[in-house]
Amino acid sequence: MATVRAPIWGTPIFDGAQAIKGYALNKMCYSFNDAVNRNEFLANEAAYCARFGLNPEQYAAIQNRNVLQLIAAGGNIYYLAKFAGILGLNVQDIGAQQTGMTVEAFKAKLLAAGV
Amino acid sequence: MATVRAPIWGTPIFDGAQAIKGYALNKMCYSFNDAVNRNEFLANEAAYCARFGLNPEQYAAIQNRNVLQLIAAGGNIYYLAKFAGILGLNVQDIGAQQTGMTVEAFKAKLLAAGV
Amino acid sequence: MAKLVGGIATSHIPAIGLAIANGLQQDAYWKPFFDGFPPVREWLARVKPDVAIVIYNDHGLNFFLDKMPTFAIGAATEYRNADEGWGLKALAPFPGDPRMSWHLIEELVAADFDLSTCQEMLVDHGFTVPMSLLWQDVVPRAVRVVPLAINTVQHPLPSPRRCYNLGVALGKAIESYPADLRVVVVGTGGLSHQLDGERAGFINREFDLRCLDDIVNRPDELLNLSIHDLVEQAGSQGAEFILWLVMRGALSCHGVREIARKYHIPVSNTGAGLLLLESVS
Amino acid sequence: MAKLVGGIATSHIPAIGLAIANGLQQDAYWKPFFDGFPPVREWLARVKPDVAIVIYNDHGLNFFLDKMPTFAIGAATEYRNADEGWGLKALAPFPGDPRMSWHLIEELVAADFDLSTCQEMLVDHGFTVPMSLLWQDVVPRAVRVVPLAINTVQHPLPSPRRCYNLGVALGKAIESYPADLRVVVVGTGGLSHQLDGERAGFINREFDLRCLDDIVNRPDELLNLSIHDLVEQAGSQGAEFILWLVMRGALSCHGVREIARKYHIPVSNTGAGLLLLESVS
Ligand SMILES: [Fe+3]
Ligand SMILES: [Fe+3]
Repeated sequence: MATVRAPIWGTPIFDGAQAIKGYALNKMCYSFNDAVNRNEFLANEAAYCARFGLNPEQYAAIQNRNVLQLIAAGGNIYYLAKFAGILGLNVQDIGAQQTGMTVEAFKAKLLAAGV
Repeated sequence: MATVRAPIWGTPIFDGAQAIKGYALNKMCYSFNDAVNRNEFLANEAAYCARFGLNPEQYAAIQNRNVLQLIAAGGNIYYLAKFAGILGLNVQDIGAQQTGMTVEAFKAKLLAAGV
Repeated sequence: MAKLVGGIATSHIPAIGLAIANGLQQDAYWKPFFDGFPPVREWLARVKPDVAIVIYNDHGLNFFLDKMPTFAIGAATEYRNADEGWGLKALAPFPGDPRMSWHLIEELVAADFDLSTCQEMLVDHGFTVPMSLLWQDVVPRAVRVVPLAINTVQHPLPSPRRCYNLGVALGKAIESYPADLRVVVVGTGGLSHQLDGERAGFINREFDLRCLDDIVNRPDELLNLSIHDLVEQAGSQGAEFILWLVMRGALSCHGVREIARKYHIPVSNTGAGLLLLESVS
Repeated sequence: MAKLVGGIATSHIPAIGLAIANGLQQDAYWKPFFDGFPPVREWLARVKPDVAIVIYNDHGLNFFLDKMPTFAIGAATEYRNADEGWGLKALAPFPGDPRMSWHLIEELVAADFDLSTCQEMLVDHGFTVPMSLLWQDVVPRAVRVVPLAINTVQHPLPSPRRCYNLGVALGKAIESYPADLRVVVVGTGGLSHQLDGERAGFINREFDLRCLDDIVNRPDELLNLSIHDLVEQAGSQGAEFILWLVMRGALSCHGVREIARKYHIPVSNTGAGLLLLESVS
């Protein structure tokens, strides 16, 4: 039988339980691979989210542009990265947001890991 | 190393070589899962085949409604069955066509297998 | 813990679905085939499985050659059929059991089966015809389902032994599920038939009867068959027998008691088989 | 027969692709990273592989959760990239080698690896960044490719041991190909990094250096790691190290000689690694 492991602090595991919870949100974010869809989203966020059947928690997290909330709502980081792209955020920006740091402080932390 | 086996008479194996040959044809036939696409095909066969990039052998086999030719051109029976559906042919009709029998004779052969 | 109560195998030809849709069960051509099912349905009514794991092959509806999985398992909340190119009518959706699906996926991947996981999935006649035969499309549906699709479209197909071993791991995975559920495994497809080529219409009664007997009493004897052997002996589409072997592998953790067996030629182009094995612990 | 001439592993972060697109290789931030590559490119110029088998992970471009394969192999005549949601520019298509793909598929399925086969497939930065680093997007392209995608998106992921064993079977399959070709295996991704959660930005220099050393000299030591261990030690995305293990498994049929090794922190959020191992027969 597959072993159940202790959670790792601050480290979401996108397993079946998350996948069940996040399907609609992830499907919407997957659609952002296509520029046409990104523009449709930007033109009318509410309608676009409704079309994919986002639940209220997911829709609020999208409105808040809040990565931790999006993950809690079942979002998978690889699909969420496409949403971050719409907002012009790279992985350091979203790292800073999730850790509650400024982007400069987050970058300094990364540099410090190398010395 | 995977064993190479002797061919079986009258029995196509849809392996990699066939898959390479038939991709465009099979992709077109897969599209026939959708009634909208079936109707588009019927409205203008030449344009529909061209859109999927069928080669001349594949296009001729479609025009001829000839299952053995379609298989020789790389067609896979599961996708071809959707094309047969457009023509109103069931598996006994296409069995008869491939064996050069009348449908009645083909059905009689199947009944005979049971006794 | 969940209990694997038994396994059923049945052919799944589209013509059966049409015969059901047109009410032809008592027609002379169809009666001998449909007459096999009442004992199986009586068993189901008595045992009342909560979940059916349905081993089938997709015939070009949900999977295309751009992403063709060897083994694909459903993890959706419900499954719908589609017209398949022939205008088949929409059936009531089949409720899934995503928690059970993910349990099975965790166990099977841990056992080195390289699954494709499908959180959305159209099911074709390979799945729906057995469901209609066994549960007669009564709504609300009596069982939740987990579809498990095995590649029979694009060679190389997984070997008979690999499929049996998948079944062995599946049986263990089912019985390690921490909920008090009765689970049945359904294998579909076969027996001998061939749709394509100059040998179309090939049926091999003798081989089918041997398979029906061996799969009950000595499944190991079938595991040295290659896909090529199966295609030669049972026809191109007779290779669907690998789906029966998954079912039989699942039951290998128990002894089996044969409750029903039926063989009839022809249903459309096919030697049609039916088998019900009950788990004996 | 084909000859497996060596294996390369490199990180594949999108920011590297942007740095290349913007000509930043000599920029102070980037120079230490890019300076690792000239010795590898010199080796490639000398050895001149005909085919590269590229082990990567799709980051949500070609595969969605409706059909998520554990192992997916390309069998297309060419592979194109796409904008991935970020407006990445289209690169010249990568020529495939469908005959080689089908040979590998036949061998790997016969060895009980349950592949998804992909006759059409978009490749993302996980594939293109290493190609740009190693062959610098010179057109016409110097190698044909066979992409092999490993699931790192949806847990459960395949275990480190399963991935290494896939590599072992891949190496044998390559060397049984009846054509006089030089083949290189490229593992991509890693080393430690984490994009998601409160621990985002986690990097583990010590663990990365151990992995870099063990994968060369004692890969067996890495095979008892679980995915959970990898995520804990190397971060969520550090689990991409399983792709390096496929590469290393492929080389297990030969001895290896280390030609180049480089480790640099940070590239974006990542501890970036580079390794070149030559086959010693
Ligand atoms: Fe079938
Ligand atoms: Fe990556």
